[in-house]
Amino acid sequence: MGSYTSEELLIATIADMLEPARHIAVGVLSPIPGSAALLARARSGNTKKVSIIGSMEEPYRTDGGVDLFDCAAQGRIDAFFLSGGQIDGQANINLTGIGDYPRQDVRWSGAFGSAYLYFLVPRVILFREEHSRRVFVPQVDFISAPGTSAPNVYRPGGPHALVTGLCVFLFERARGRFRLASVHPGHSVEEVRDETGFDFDCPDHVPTTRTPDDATLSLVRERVAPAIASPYPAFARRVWPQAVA
Amino acid sequence: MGSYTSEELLIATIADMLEPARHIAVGVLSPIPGSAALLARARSGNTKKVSIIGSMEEPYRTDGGVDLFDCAAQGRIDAFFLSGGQIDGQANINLTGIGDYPRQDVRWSGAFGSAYLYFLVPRVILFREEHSRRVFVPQVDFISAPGTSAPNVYRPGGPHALVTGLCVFLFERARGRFRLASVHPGHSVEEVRDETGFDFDCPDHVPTTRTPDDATLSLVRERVAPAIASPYPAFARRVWPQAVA
Amino acid sequence: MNDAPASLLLDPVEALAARIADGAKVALFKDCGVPMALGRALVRRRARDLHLVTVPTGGMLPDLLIGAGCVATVETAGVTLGEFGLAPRFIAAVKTGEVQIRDATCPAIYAGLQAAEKGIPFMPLRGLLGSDVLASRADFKVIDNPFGEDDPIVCLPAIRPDCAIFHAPCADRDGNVYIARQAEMKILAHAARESFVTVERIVDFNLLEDDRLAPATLNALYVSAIAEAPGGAAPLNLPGHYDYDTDAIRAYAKAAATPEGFRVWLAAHVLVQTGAAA
Amino acid sequence: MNDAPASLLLDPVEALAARIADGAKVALFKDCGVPMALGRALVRRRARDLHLVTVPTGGMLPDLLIGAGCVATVETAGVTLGEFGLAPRFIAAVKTGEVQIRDATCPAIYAGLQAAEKGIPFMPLRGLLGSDVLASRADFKVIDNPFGEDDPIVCLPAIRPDCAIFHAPCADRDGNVYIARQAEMKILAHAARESFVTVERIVDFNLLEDDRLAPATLNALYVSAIAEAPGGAAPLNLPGHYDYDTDAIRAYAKAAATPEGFRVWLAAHVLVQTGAAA
Repeated sequence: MGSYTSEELLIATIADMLEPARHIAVGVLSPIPGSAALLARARSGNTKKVSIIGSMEEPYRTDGGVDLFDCAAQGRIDAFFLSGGQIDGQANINLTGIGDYPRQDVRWSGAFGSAYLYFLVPRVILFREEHSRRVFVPQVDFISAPGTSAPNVYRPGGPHALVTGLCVFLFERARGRFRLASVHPGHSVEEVRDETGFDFDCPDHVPTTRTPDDATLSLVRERVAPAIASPYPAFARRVWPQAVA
Repeated sequence: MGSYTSEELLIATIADMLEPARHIAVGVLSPIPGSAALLARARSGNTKKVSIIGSMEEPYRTDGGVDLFDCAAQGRIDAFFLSGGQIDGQANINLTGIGDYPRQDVRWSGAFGSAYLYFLVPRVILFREEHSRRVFVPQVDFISAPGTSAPNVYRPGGPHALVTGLCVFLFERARGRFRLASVHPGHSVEEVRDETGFDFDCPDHVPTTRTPDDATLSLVRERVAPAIASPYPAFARRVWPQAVA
Repeated sequence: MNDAPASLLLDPVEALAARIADGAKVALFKDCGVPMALGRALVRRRARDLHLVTVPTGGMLPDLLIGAGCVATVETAGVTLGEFGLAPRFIAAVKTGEVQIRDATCPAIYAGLQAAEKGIPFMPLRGLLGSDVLASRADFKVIDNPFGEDDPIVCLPAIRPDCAIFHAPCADRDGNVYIARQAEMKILAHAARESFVTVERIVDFNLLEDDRLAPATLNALYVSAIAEAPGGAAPLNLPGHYDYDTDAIRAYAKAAATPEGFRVWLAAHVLVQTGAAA
Repeated sequence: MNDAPASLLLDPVEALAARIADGAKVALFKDCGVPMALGRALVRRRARDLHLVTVPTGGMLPDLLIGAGCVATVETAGVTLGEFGLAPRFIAAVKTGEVQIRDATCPAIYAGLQAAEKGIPFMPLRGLLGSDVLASRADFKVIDNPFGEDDPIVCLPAIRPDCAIFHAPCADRDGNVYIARQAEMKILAHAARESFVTVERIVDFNLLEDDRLAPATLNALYVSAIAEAPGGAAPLNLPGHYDYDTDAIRAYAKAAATPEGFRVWLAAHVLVQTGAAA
């Protein structure tokens, strides 16, 4: 097996989770999830549809935000990605800020489409490369979008997994908790425990995250790299300097 | 003053009522109201906007029904026209049918946009050329759209007048009744009474409907006739055989 | 997508009609282009119990489908042949109760579809209060505007058709459909679970890659199947392509005035079908 | 209409800025084209107490207006400079309380505007329940879906801006504006009482008479005034016309990180204005 970068591992890991999705939407500032969506599409023989918010390129561009949000509510989007300045063990995400609202000590951008797509897209994958107690907290300061809802709340969607620079958690909706599913090569369960501020379920044996095989790496470098370079030129140049020279 | 046709009288009479309107919308199958709107526009130096539902011609075409209905709700349409298979003294209109609903003895097309535009467009002019007790009834069999509403109902719009082949009624919203405003030349108040099934207010002296002056007739024949021929070719050929030959 | 499933482009129009199940809730767009060829194919396949939603009104197509016995329910703001008179088979079927009528207004039909488009259970709408249209619709509800005081407002349930059918100028091989100035076709296609579309022709380039055509193009995401059907809106019009065949519509209006006349017309114009007029 | 009021086409962009009153609720479209030239003119005319509605999010323009002291309230799903980092003047003003923040989500902003577009007092929307965004918005209300059972749903009040401002590729002399693929500009223009538009250029034919351009054209009915402002979205992009000036945006992001840096930047790039960069 060839060598791979940490980005390629994450891309391949997320792409595996997108297998059942027919239509994958990707938000702004998401080069790794975007690459994963493109990889999943390439693997499907391009039968999957990938919509990249803000893309100006066919076939990835959308008819705009209203169309995309409506599309999700119609049940026509199967997978989406969210992140957070803070994420807690109930999969609540905070994109807003830290401290007493509204004059917070730390203020971020805002909730964007989170407290909507998180409810409506069946498979939402949380992605945050930085794995630290600063990010993964016992309880978020501000719930931009909740991870779980009361049974009477209309919510066909929700969190499927949390992918970080260290590991993969799967979210168990019935229990409302994360379960450690795999740890990336070169990292350990102890490291994950040390760097995670929230409590999570952990089986006795935690496998190592599957590493990308040669076929995957070829697809990533030959098909995904040039395609993701259009919305994310700086990212593509950094990760695949040869492929997108 | 030159001679004029009954259509020209009606067109001029309705056009006078459109004086304050900046944007006039015209529904389907409305050649006389449509001509009146075009006359009002021509008189305004073309500063009024006229939207003709279903027209394929600039400047009269709309962006479609949704846009037009939204436009009315935004308060951007000042005048519209409605008719009815039955119209009663409270300005209720029936576009649906006669007899026990739903298996009625007489069935017409349906309510179209009536129970919406009648509420939202400030100046709705009812127009029905046939003036008979068959049409102008004490009480409509089916209220496709009511002429008046309770004070708590959101209703910036409503009936302004009823123009027929015999006369002009103005509607007094506070009283919820029609008042006879003028009788067309060659007809009488008695004839109006005989042919009207509903009760209406009638002043001691009822003026004769103002007849179109030469300037109006010139505008109608030179400007309106060719323009209305596009949506209503048969009407235009019948009324102005020379002008639209 | 240079890789739409090969099954997207179906030929002939019969194949589309076969995908519209008996009992389906079928939305028909009023404005150009009315899918007359597909409607005739539905009659030939003896479709039954359709729930028609006219968007927002209808004419010859719902009248034809009702007369041919394909329809159980019609949800409409009005059915008429316009300058050719009332819609005779619609009126006859409503009067006998052969079809169930669900009267609405034009904006109510649009609002129901827009609620489905937005995935919300209902949409509020002004008007309707005090009308017998509202009184006849047990599924319309009046609530107090939560942002007002003593301000009743009608809420309309979402209308989610099983399918929308319409005729358009062209489509590409990826399944994108050019809808020209008929922006409301997007509402219809978004609201419906599936869209079946006939087009004048298939073009060999991707419509979405042309910046001038893209704004008036329906994304293939919403399109289940397409059939090429030149003249597919005739005898109605398709702007920029062909005008109304007024003689043919007048002949229909006259024939359809009686059940017997309609049967003869149907046999001559629909059931015995030549290729050219499909 | 070959007869639009002569006052519709205003020149220069200062004349547009003069029509936007202090305290106005101003909607800013996020996607191309962001009316940067008009925004700079607002700063120069010392606009005050604006209530910005970002549609649905915002970047350099609201950050600039906030930093220049033009803004009292910002209603937004998020303000960010994207790949150039957080929006420094926005963040500073929210933290001190200098501007009142009304946090929303993207679809909530759109839904509020669509309610205004449709003239309805509110629009229901899924999501939001259980979030602190909802908890922070006393003007959002939760009702029981009248068509469901024990189905809470959020209702959002209509957002009716006093004006929408945006930059577009071109307009005609009748006041119609070509908005290309930015269909949501129509929602914005319909929802707002008035729209003030800057364009790259004025064309000499009626856009609505071109069947290919008409579907992507905003009718003059919704447009109060237009100014020709070539490069009016710079240093942001206008697709098909010019790309982002990344050096200029990066320089802004760096300068705006401190109040002093922002003041210097403002003096150099906005207050001392040369014709070309207006």
